[in-house]
Amino acid sequence: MLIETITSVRILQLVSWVVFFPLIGLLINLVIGRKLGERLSGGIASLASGLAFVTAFLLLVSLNSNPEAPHVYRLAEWINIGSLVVNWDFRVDTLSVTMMLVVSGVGTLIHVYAIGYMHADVRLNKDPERYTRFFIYMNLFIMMMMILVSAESYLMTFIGWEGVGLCSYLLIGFWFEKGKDGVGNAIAAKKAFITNRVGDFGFLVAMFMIFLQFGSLDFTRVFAAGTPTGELGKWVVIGISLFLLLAVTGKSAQLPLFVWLPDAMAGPTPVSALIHAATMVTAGVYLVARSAPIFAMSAFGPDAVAWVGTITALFAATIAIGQYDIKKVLAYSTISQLGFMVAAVGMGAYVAGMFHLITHAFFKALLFLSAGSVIQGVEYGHHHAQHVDHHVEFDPQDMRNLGGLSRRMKVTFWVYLVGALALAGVAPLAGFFSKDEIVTFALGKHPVMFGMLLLAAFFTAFYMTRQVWMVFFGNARTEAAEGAKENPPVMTVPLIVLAVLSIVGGALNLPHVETLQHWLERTIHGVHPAEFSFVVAGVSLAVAFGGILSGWFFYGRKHWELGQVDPLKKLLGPVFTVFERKWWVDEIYNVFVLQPYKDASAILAEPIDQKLIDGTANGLGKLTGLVSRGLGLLQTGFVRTYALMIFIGVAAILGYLITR
Amino acid sequence: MNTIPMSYFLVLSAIMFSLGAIGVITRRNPLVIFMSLELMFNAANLTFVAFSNAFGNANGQIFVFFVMVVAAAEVAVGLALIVAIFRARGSIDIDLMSSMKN
Amino acid sequence: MLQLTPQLIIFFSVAALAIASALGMLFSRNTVYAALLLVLNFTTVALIYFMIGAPFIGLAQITIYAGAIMVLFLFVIMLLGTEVIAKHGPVGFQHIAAAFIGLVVIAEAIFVFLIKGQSALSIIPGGNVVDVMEIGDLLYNQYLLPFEITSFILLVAVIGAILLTKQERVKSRIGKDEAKK
Amino acid sequence: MTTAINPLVILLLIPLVGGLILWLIPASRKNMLRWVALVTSLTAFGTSLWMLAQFDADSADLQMVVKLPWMNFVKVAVNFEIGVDGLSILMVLLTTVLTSISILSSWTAVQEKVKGFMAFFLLLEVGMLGVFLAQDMILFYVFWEFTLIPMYFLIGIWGGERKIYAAVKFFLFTMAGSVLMLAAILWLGVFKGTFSVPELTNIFGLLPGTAWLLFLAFALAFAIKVPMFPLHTWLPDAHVEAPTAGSVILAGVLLKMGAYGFLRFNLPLFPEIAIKAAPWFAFLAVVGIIYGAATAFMQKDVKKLVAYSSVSHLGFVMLGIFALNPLGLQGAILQMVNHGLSTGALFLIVGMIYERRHTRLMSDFGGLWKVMPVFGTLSLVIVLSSVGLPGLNGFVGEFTILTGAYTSVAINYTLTAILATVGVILAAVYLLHMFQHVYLGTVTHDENKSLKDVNWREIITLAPLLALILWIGVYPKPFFALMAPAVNNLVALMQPYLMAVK
Repeated sequence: MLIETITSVRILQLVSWVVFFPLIGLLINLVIGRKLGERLSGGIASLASGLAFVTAFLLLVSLNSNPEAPHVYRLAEWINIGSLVVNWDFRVDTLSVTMMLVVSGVGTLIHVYAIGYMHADVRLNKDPERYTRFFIYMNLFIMMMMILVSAESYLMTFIGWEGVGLCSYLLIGFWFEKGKDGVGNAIAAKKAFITNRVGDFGFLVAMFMIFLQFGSLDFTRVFAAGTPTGELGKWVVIGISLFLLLAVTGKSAQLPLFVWLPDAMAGPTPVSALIHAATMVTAGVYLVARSAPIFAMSAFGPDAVAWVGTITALFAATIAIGQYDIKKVLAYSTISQLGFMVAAVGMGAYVAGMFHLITHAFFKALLFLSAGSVIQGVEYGHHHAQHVDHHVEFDPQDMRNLGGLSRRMKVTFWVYLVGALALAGVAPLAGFFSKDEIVTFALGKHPVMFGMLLLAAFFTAFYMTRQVWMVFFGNARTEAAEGAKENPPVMTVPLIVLAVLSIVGGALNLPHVETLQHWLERTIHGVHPAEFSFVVAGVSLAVAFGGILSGWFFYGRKHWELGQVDPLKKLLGPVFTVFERKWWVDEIYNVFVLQPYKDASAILAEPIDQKLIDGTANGLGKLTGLVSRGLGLLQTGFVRTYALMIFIGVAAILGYLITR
Repeated sequence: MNTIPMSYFLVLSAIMFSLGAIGVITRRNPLVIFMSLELMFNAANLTFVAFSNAFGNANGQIFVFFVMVVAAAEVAVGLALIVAIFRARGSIDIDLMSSMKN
Repeated sequence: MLQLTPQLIIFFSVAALAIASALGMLFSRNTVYAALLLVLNFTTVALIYFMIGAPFIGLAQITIYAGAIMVLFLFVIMLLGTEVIAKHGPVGFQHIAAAFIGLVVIAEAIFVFLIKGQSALSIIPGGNVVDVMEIGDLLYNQYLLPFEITSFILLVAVIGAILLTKQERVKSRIGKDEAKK
Repeated sequence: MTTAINPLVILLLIPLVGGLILWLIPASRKNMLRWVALVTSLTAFGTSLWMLAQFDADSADLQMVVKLPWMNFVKVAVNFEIGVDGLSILMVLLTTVLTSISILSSWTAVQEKVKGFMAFFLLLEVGMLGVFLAQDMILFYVFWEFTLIPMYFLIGIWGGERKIYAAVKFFLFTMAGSVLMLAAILWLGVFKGTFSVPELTNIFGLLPGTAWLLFLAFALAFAIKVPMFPLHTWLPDAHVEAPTAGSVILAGVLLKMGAYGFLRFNLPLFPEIAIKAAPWFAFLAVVGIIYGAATAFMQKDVKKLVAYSSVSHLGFVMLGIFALNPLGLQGAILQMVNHGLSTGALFLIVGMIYERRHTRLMSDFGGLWKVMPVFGTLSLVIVLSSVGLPGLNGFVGEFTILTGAYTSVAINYTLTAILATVGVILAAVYLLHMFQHVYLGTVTHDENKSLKDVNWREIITLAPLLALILWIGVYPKPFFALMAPAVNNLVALMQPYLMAVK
């Protein structure tokens, strides 16, 4: 009976609840959250997210038994003007349900973790009032993400797309009075939003072109439309692909729009884990996978995507090598891994890309949350070590200030190690399988791409080793690290769950079993699994171990001392500086984009607007004044002057009459 | 031919009229201005009478009569004004009478 | 071609006298002379009136204008003691412009009346005489209403003139009263 | 359809009567004056709802028409002809809503000459309603000019430091345009023998040159009011100097009169010319979008920033109008409402901080969200609505307008539409810049540390706007449904000429 119920197709109508549960959660917290107390408030938010997960799971079960074409459920009409018909439609298919599960699953774990983390964080930042606000934002985020993945039209996807951008903005700026000069976080938030907006511009233009070409924004109708013919049609398809790519580079932090993600680390760590590692940033990958039929229409579009992803993967990995901030390393690592995913979906390896997306969600969320655990543990140590001199500048995120934590924070250490190994791509952890699949595809695509991705994988293993050693091994380099303490179970239990997932996540799509492949094939047609190759797997594994070994070679043999120069810097010199300074991308943007815009605005606002345009308008006024003053001179008040005027007039009229 | 062309009278009238106008415009003494004004009336009257003769119609002369009456009235009032102004200001130079302007 | 008939000769000489007297009035430094020259001008014009068959108007011209109005002028000049006109300032724009425009108008008139179109109309000296009876007939029949209105205008002018000249005393008394307060 | 009692006539009379009652109340009883004004405006709002209930959304025709003879001009009858259709009904509702809110917002902000203020406000409402309801060109012109007078005094008496300058500038700019419009109106009326707008639709038989001149005469008057680049410079001055309520009405309704004028006169009267002119107007609109956004970014005064943002937003409206297809036009009308709500609300929040601190410079603020959490949250929603965040009202309008522009046959330059889309990025730039400087960061000024959060009256002032912002963002269907028949009618008028362009 129960089985029958949950496998029935009617269950799929519940889809809108993945949006409503978080909405209800956030409304409860918005209205009475402050009165509920921290535990209850966080609990409600977690419950809302958890219920969304349960709903998604029910959908999964039901969908498994009803494998026919995508199910679309209409909630309400939205915009209906002439040919533009967009509704609040939810799409249930394997791809969307997969994303829902990842989002709500990882999301719920992070919610639970945040109950503990934020408890300490709001006290560290001296504003406990803001506790509830955090969970409101988090639920809003889950809601927006659900809209993004469950949408049936590009426009509705776009709502979620910008909605998560908003949440990202709010959460990066959560401590908006903190950061450099008291506005650092606020500026980082703004930067994230605006950079994302540039990407969204691409999304918008792509949508307009899609609408113009296919006459609809609904996935079903667009994908059913078929490849446009003719020279123009070809260019339109390429245009759509490229503008979608721009959107992807914005949201998924690819070249050239990745700059916001490292700064986004200003947000509380659970935010970095949920939004800036596991879910939101993967929306770009999802978008490409979702738009697979469009990308399949041209060869150039997906190639561009693949190359952007590949280059980003390598580029970001090099920067990660030179960072000292524990979260920045992870941030660049995320960019790099997103590059892998984007490259995968660009190559047409949609399943591989989605697979990596899932495993990455597990281990990167794990890494970030553990990093948060480290930071809070060290903050604890800092507060207990520095009773007197409280205001001394101390950065708990700087890896140079840490060290030796493996003894003090045992759980955190072990789960971190699991995450790092999974990221490095060590078999049989989750990361190995997904990354291997991508690399295998790359070999079939282009040897250079293959080489670049392998190199990126090598760097990945290298910087993770570097990080693990700097943070957990050696001696504690500061009193704070000395006094670090493990966190309560509310934080460690989600870590352990994630660690387990990171270990076994690879089972989702084992070679020759390919569960995920078959599951997603129902939605994304014409994707074939890469032939599992022991050679490639061996090479990939060797690269991972090579990275780890060389990491150990530089950072493991000798303990890091406070104030020392990075050993790699001694070897690489200026090249390392390039990595450390992030290739000066921010500076380049500043000089070539921001400053010109500011200058142009200043010119428009002051000389053009005030002087030229307003001046012209006022000038007209002044001219009128001058003319009237000039005419006023004629108005002498002497009657005889007026008489002269009359007389002149008489003469003139006479003259006219004569000569007529 | 004992006739005189009409044009001669008109030209004479025009000359007198212009002289009168020049007087009005250039002189600063209101008395002279009034006299010039009278000259202009006179010029106009001359035309009336000339046309009256040319057309053999007496109506023109009636108008001259009316013009004279009005001129007389105007002179009476005008001179009274001048006297009043002279009493108020001690001078009748009209360049000093520009209180209309600011 | 122009034929000099006696009538023309008389006309030209009278016209020349009229223009000369007008010019004299215009340039005279002394208002009394100006007034007298104007009287001369009026008289010459009256001569022309007699010449072209308007004896009534000619007489009226002499009695009203030359007689009454100009006497009034002279009376005021004497009363105010402003016979001699103050020396002009430098010849201003006003003068040049006025002279120029005056010349232009005269030139235009000459151009029109003498050169451009020779009018078919002509004056018969001593012909078409309008006698006083005819004028009286017109005034008291056809133009009765305007005629009555002229009388009203004259009445208004008389009252106005009296009021204007009497104003001063009333005003000064008010001024004194205000000064007292 | 003429009902026994016509809601439109009553709607026009209510503020007038309210003004009369105000006149009878002694000036010293300020609270009573405020209450009377508020009740009057709310009654007007209720009447407009009654009108809405009477409105048949499926019909494209003018409804509730009243036509009374008024006078003759050169033997052409001028009638008192009013009516409402899909193009104007939302504007009427917007007017009554914003007037009520503005009166509520000036409850404490205006302490001097309350009587005059409220009286002018109600008179202004009469004028604005008249503009949207009038169906006779002369009547329209009378109301159009009539709105100037109360606004002139509102700025000139209750304004800021340079109020006289701003008021005169506002007056002169608008007059300069409308005089030409008057000439065009008289010419048309005499030429066609009627001043009735419905009878004048699609004028044939004009020489092309004459038609262009008439079109431009109307367009200039409306473009100044909108304001389109480069005729916009009166707007920042007027906004900055006007009292808060004046700014709300100025941005919310008066600017819409310009855009509405294009819809009511330029398009239906001269469809062919409108199509030929469309690329040029679209170009100017896009320049306005980018230009407004760029200049707004550089402003130091929050109110001025919002004023320039109006230039940018109204650019979208103009772009939508000259897309000349249902998408663009409906988007434009909705965006007119949206701009009224969002920018009106922005001016309200600027007014609220001004009332507390008597400064509007961004450098005098910072970290307000920490001090005034509720206010910060409300402001955020409003700012985001202005940014055009999906799910809020601004996005629905902008998206439909841009889609309209992309698919427009009349504009036919994709680059125009793409450039307009850039405006979406720039909107985020300047608004978030403002939000960061005012609300985020640390509290940099000690005066700001003790600021009081919003009180209930202020929340009630903002709440209707926020509700509408969310409603339109999530479920705009009823709004589109109201205007759809009228817009389709308008497009049908264009269709033959559009075919010719193709």
